[in-house]
Amino acid sequence: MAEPQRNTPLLDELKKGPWPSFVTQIEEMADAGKEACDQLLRLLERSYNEKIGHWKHGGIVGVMGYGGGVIGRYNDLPEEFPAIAHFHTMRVNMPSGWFYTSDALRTICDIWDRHGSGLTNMHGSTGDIILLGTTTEHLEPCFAELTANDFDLGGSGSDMRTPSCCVGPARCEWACYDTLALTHDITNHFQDELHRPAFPYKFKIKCSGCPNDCVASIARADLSIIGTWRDRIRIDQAEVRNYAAAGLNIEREVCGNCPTKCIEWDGNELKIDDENCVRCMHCINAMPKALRPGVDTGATILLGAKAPIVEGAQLSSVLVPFMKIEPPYEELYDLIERIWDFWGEHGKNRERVGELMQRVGLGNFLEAIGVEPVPEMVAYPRDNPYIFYEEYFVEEGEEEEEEVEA
Amino acid sequence: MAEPQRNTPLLDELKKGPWPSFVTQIEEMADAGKEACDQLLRLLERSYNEKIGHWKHGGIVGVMGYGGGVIGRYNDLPEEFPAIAHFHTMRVNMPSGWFYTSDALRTICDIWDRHGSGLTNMHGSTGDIILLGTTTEHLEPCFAELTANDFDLGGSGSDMRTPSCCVGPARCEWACYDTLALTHDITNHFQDELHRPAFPYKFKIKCSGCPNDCVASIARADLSIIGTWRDRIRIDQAEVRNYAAAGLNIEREVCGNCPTKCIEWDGNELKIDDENCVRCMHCINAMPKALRPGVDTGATILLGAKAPIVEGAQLSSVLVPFMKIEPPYEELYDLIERIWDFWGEHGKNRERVGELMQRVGLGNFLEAIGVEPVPEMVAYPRDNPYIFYEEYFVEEGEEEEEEVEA
Amino acid sequence: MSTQRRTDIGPPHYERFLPPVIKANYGKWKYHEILRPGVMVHVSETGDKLYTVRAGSPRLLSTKGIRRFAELADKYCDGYLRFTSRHNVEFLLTDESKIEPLIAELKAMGHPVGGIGPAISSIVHTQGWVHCHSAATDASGVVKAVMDELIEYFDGTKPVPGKLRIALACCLNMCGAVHCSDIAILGVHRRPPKIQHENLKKLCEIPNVVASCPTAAIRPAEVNGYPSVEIDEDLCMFCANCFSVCPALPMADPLNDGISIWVGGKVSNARSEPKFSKLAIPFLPNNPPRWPEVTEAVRKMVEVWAAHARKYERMGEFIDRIGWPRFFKLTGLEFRKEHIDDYRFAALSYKRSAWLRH
Amino acid sequence: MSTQRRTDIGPPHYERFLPPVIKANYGKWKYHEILRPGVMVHVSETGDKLYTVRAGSPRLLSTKGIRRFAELADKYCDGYLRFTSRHNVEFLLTDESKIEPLIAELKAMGHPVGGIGPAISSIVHTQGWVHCHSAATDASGVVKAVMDELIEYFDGTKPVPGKLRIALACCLNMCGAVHCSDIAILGVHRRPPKIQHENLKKLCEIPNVVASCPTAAIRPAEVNGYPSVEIDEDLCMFCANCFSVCPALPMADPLNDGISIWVGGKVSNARSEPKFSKLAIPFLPNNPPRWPEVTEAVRKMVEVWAAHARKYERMGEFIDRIGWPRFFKLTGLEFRKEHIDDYRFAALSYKRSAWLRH
Ligand code: SRM
Ligand code: SRM
Ligand code: SRM
Ligand code: SRM
Ligand code: SF4
Ligand code: SF4
Ligand code: SF4
Ligand code: SF4
Ligand code: SF4
Ligand code: SF4
Ligand code: SF4
Ligand code: SF4
Repeated sequence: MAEPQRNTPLLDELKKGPWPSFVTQIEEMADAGKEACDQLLRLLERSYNEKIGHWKHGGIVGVMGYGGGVIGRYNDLPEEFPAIAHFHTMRVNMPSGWFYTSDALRTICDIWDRHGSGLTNMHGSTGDIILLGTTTEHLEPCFAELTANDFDLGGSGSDMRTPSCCVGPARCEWACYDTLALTHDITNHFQDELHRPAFPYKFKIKCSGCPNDCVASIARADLSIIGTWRDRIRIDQAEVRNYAAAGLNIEREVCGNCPTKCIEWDGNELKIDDENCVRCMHCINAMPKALRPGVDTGATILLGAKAPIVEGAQLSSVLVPFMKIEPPYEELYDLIERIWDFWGEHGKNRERVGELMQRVGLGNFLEAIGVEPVPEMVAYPRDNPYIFYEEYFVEEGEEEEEEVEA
Repeated sequence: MAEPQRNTPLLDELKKGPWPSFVTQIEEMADAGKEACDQLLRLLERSYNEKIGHWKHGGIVGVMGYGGGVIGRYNDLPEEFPAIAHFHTMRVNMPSGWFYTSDALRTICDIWDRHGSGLTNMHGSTGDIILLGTTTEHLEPCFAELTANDFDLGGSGSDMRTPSCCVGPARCEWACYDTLALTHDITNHFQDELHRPAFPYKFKIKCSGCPNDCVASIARADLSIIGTWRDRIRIDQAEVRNYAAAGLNIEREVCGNCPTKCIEWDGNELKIDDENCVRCMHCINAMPKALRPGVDTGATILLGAKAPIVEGAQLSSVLVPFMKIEPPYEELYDLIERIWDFWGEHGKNRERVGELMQRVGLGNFLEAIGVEPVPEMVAYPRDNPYIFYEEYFVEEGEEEEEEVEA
Repeated sequence: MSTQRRTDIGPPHYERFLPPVIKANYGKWKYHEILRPGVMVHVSETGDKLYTVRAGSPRLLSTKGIRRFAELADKYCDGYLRFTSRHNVEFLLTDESKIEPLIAELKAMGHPVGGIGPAISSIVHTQGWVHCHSAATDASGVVKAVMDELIEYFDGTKPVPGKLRIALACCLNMCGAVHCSDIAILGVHRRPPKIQHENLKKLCEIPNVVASCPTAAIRPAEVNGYPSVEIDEDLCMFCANCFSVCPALPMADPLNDGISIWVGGKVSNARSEPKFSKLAIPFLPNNPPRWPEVTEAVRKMVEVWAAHARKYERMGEFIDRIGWPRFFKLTGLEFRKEHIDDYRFAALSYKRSAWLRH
Repeated sequence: MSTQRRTDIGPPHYERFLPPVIKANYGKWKYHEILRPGVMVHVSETGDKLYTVRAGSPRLLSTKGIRRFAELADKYCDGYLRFTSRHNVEFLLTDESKIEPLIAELKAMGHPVGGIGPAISSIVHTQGWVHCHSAATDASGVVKAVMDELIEYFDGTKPVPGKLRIALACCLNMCGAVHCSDIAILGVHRRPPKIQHENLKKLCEIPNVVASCPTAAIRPAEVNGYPSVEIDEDLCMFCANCFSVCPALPMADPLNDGISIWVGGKVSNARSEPKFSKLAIPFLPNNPPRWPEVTEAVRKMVEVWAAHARKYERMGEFIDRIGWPRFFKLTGLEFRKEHIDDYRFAALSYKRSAWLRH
């Protein structure tokens, strides 16, 4: 080894302890000869000493014809750490539900061993397979090998980001629509929007099969598609009694936690006033063997979640209280396109769709995308009297026309 | 009668029906010869026909040495309605709790028959005795007669408005401090602030003896003084059992409505976890014979309520979670003065103190008036990361000093 | 007569007006009971009792009307009476046997007795066309019409689950403090101010006028060679703040003024925290003398509440339990764009969860 | 090798990766049971069963690490595995008897098994000093330190009342989506950007830079004869949005960067609606490699929650029940000016009622 001895006492501390260590992961690649990993460790040790990062703003790098999918990254000490002078990440679109075979994983590993640092994130917090650290000249060949093996890049920049979904009907008894199928279909339907940034800013879609929202769509997706049902919760009374017999305090722990107090348990029978059930999932979660969502299922469509930059964090809010989610998903795609059209035209640079909705007001936004207002869209109607009544009457004889659009 | 016959068919409609009629009240004064009342009826009939009011902005009228207490009012058809060309109101400061003797009322009536329309509001919604309608030249003599009989004017304009209070210890078993005494004392202590507008805008004080808030102080007073207690709710278990025996469903209607679910009823004994009681009053309201507030009583001081103009309506928010309210009320008056000082200096014209508090931020506001922040002041801590950390460190050797005030 | 001008004497001391039973039991009250609609007794630790009879008042009282109250007080309770924070009048008796005759006389005079306990009390309200320059509707007239409609909920003929507080304000200044009422009746202007350029130059300071507009709809402009203002009508939300500072910008307009209805506010801390009223109906026409659209709308809401709410449940608590969509359905109200907030805190009023009744 | 460049093919179809038991029972699952920490079974309407074993992962995985998972999958479940939305790895078994040996092997490799049901799962997190230019702290290092501290809540050794979700983001961009987590660890800058005037003129467009600042702290200015910007430091709240659009305004600063802690957020609709996390601790120093102040603070909060919360109660639900003042008391946290909101919706966070515990 001509290289200076790796000396990372601070990082070494993080190899100890019960939780699996990322340092160990980097180290084994370094030890296997990945120079980039060796230098990454040393750079990181330096950050640990100095309490500051050493990465600079990324430039525009990518693969031909795509505007996203690669995050350019350069360190600010390229002389000292030349092997990671470039250290770009590639975002590879994961399969719906993050299912893999061992072979598929090994294929990715083989490609990445050839073309990058051998480091990954499984997965990024948007859901992509993150291939962590390569140089500009490897991007195109790596991409070619990925596509040859049926993998494609995900989103970055001002595009539709890689949609993601919960495990859904593949393993969950509560999935109210096929989250995997929808996610796969959306991703393919909007390949152009995914790969060629043309929006005012990023646009994320996440699909959860039920209101438990296991992909955090209401907090982290511009468009949140959350499964729900319109009919009655299915009850297996015998199983309810089994839960009671097994020691569950149904009165306190199930009924007592129902937000609308619409469940009653008389010690023998469980009654649900489904008209008042808000589909929170709690009773079902508590007694999965006894209760199930109804059979007239679909999803609630919500819009606008995002992190705080710059107008403050938002949760998505209800846009369509209930929609059937079945191929070819026309109603949904049509809605998405109307949203994009309006946002594309009126969104400011780096303005998320939720911020636009707030800026123009939900009422105007609905009008613009052609959706009728319904009370389900609000937690409560306005409490301030500052109503923009849009028309007023004028006397005959006044200059203006009879009914003026103000 | 040389006057044209009064012809008020629309108003006449409002003499019918079970609720006592204001039209009847005006009419009897008109019939008794009060020309102003006759013309008022005719003007009002005209408004009912035309669906528009006929009053103009008031000019500055008042009594000598006072800046408030009189609302100037003129109609826009003075030729046609000369008797109410001027139609000013005088706001007379009511006694605490709106208690009267028949003699006191007759004294006011005598004065007002001599000097005004004979119409009143008992009371205005701030609480004053409203003497409704007189001319400029009557103001001073009317005032002289009022003061000769120990009545004084209340507030109007940018001053401390007439403080008001609930019936309190005079007739209510729940009063946690003497609302009448405090209100009387405040009013007298701050006579100058009441009579000589020198604030950025109006400032209202309302005193409720307990959290039922029977003068709506939390919604309608810049300073809301709401009685409460620090110790335990007093329980008479025998009376609780009496309520149960009389048919009250204590479990459902009392315990079930407790917001923190801190009451339990086992059919024999009522237990309250006072540590978790938020002093909402519900259980006490439901069983007044059995439950009473504790004995270590005082008040919560809240600040900032107002109607919507112009930054939106506000409810008062907690400034002092608990304060003993006992003469000479030094702690309270000191606090009020510090608030006024800061508001006087930094409030913009027509900016209520609650708006100022919002504009500078509650944290800065507290600092300015010298009150320590406590978690009781917030419903929840901030949920956005935009913290103005006020200081930062600089390296030795940088130009700036070691710890800079940013 | 003194030549010394008396000022700053403050109100007369309330103690002068307290009946002896109150003086003797001040701060010693132990509990109260509602004996019948409009009548309650407070019992002291000393065993003393104070009977209160509450009667409705039009609030706008003539001196004749007040004198009548004074006479009744003399006759039944040694001259002691009070008014409430909702403008009702209360007679303070110690002799239980006088309650019935007093009630009979009050009723004969046209003053219904009621409003105590679970009931609809009087409407807190404002001046309207009787006195204010700002009014978009009348106050006393609407109140009279609505109370006529709801009288049975005041006098106890029809039982209700809890208290219901109605307030009326004739313009957005909201002197009736309608912003926290179970039902609020609010006069609204709906046409931007008509600029009286001639008056404006005489009466108003243009920078103040421009500054007064919260939406920056008002800009300085030259009109007919004089400095004046112009208004971007698209930006106007009819707050009338400009009119408050400048009489040359009148808002009142017979064709466009009217009434909006708000529901679900409360002030007390009982069971739930105080809350603002929310928009139920954006606009109903001014239809004097009886405002049938308004009385009808209020009655309908009261009926829905009276029929469906649980014991103690205030209007807002009831709606919180059943959800706004259901409230709109039950009352037959139409949900429109106007219901969706678009002011400062609008974003927090959007439905930010999947909690829905389907 | 094809000469035709393949693009826009999208991800491989997920069906290729589903184990046969899933294909056969897709959409037919009936219920599930948690068998032991980190192990659950899903039972189909057909009677088929699918066993899931969930193991912790550092998320930052080398290809070697991934290959090890692949081998385990081959050995125990025909090569089928998945990752979760919180970066855990899940092995999908049909043969119940293989569960124990798999767990044993996972543990031997240093991958704890757990995180299912009422438990603390892995920390959703971000890049930190490993890759991002924006970081105010490291990500993986803090996560490792915290999870080492909390391991017993992951692997079921210590029981907890419900789910507890921790997230970390290394700057206010919040890629870890910490804004709705039971406990959120958030890197913060606390020094206004240091302007690199030389670079700025080369790299940044001044109007964009000025426009990027939400508080209008940035103004155009001439510096040494060149156009540049100046910053009113009093107005800076350290959002770094200016840095996002202009590399010449670095925020990172060893003396002032560090970590803030937020609590009580959630995403699910269960029992209570989704909520944002609220500020618990405005600042803790960056103290690598083990951030003891941070791990200690998180542990303390977890302990208070574990000891006092009721079954199912998420952190935020627990705090809502006991009240923030009590939460501050129980955790020994100090309440400071920084906790009081002063951003857009601040007014609604003030305590607007008399509901207080005394
Ligand atoms: C890689 C990833 C973090 C991770 O380690 O998992 C990431 C990394 C970056 N994010 Fe992110 N974000 C990642 C998921 C998120 C999420 C979570 C999510 O998608 O569920 C969010 C919050 C949700 C949201 O979109 O609001 C998120 C909110 C942001 C923001 C703030 C956006 C906002 O509107 O508030 C920025 C700032 C920006 O766009 O300029 C940002 C910007 C960035 C940049 C590109 C830095 C920048 O300013 O240019 C980071 C590149 C880091 C690097 O060097 O690799 N990232 N970012 C995640 C993407 C991986 C993937 O594709 O799977
Ligand atoms: C007389 C009274 C209504 C009534 O019929 O009872 C009244 C009448 C007026 N109010 Fe008021 N306010 C009256 C209680 C209130 C209340 C209720 C209260 O005090 O509890 C409020 C809501 C609480 C508050 O203060 O925010 C109230 C909020 C306003 C406002 C809006 C203030 C705001 O900050 O939003 C204005 C507008 C202004 O000040 O320019 C206002 C302005 C007015 C003016 C002076 C009109 C004006 O713009 O100059 C009205 C004069 C009417 C007239 O011709 O007599 N009045 N005003 C009430 C006073 C009687 C009394 O002294 O007892
Ligand atoms: C006389 C009066 C105080 C005064 O100084 O004038 C008063 C007196 C009493 N109130 Fe009140 N309240 C009075 C206005 C209010 C107000 C203010 C208002 O309406 O503008 C409120 C707040 C209303 C709101 O939340 O919007 C108010 C909320 C209460 C409550 C809480 C009710 C609730 O369930 O939310 C109680 C407790 C109860 O009734 O069980 C209460 C209870 C009482 C008791 C029982 C107190 C007592 O033990 O003596 C008194 C008689 C009961 C009654 O009227 O039903 N009082 N009370 C006011 C009578 C007004 C009227 O003529 O109708
Ligand atoms: C595997 C996974 C979905 C996926 O596609 O990857 C998943 C799977 C399940 N979730 Fe989840 N949830 C998963 C992330 C989430 C998330 C998202 C997150 O944590 O970022 C949430 C929202 C968290 C929040 O509110 O902040 C989530 C909120 C729930 C809830 C509601 C819990 C609550 O009380 O608030 C349930 C119901 C329950 O556990 O009783 C649930 C229940 C379930 C069930 C029982 C559903 C089922 O019947 O199969 C699954 C296993 C339970 C478990 O992990 O305890 N899942 N679940 C995710 C596993 C993450 C992990 O590795 O720990
Ligand atoms: S969101 Fe619902 S359907 Fe999807 S995995 Fe979670 S619990 Fe199952
Ligand atoms: S799903 Fe939620 S709201 Fe519906 S009955 Fe169950 S606990 Fe109640
Ligand atoms: S506020 Fe409380 S003390 Fe005052 S009258 Fe009402 S119930 Fe009694
Ligand atoms: S006062 Fe309210 S919070 Fe306290 S015990 Fe009674 S009902 Fe519960
Ligand atoms: S609400 Fe408006 S119109 Fe009515 S009295 Fe008050 S200021 Fe005048
Ligand atoms: S009414 Fe209000 S919004 Fe309209 S112009 Fe006047 S001040 Fe502006
Ligand atoms: S949170 Fe900030 S520092 Fe961390 S990865 Fe995202 S953008 Fe980079
Ligand atoms: S960090 Fe944010 S607030 Fe500070 S100057 Fe930059 S953009 Fe403005």
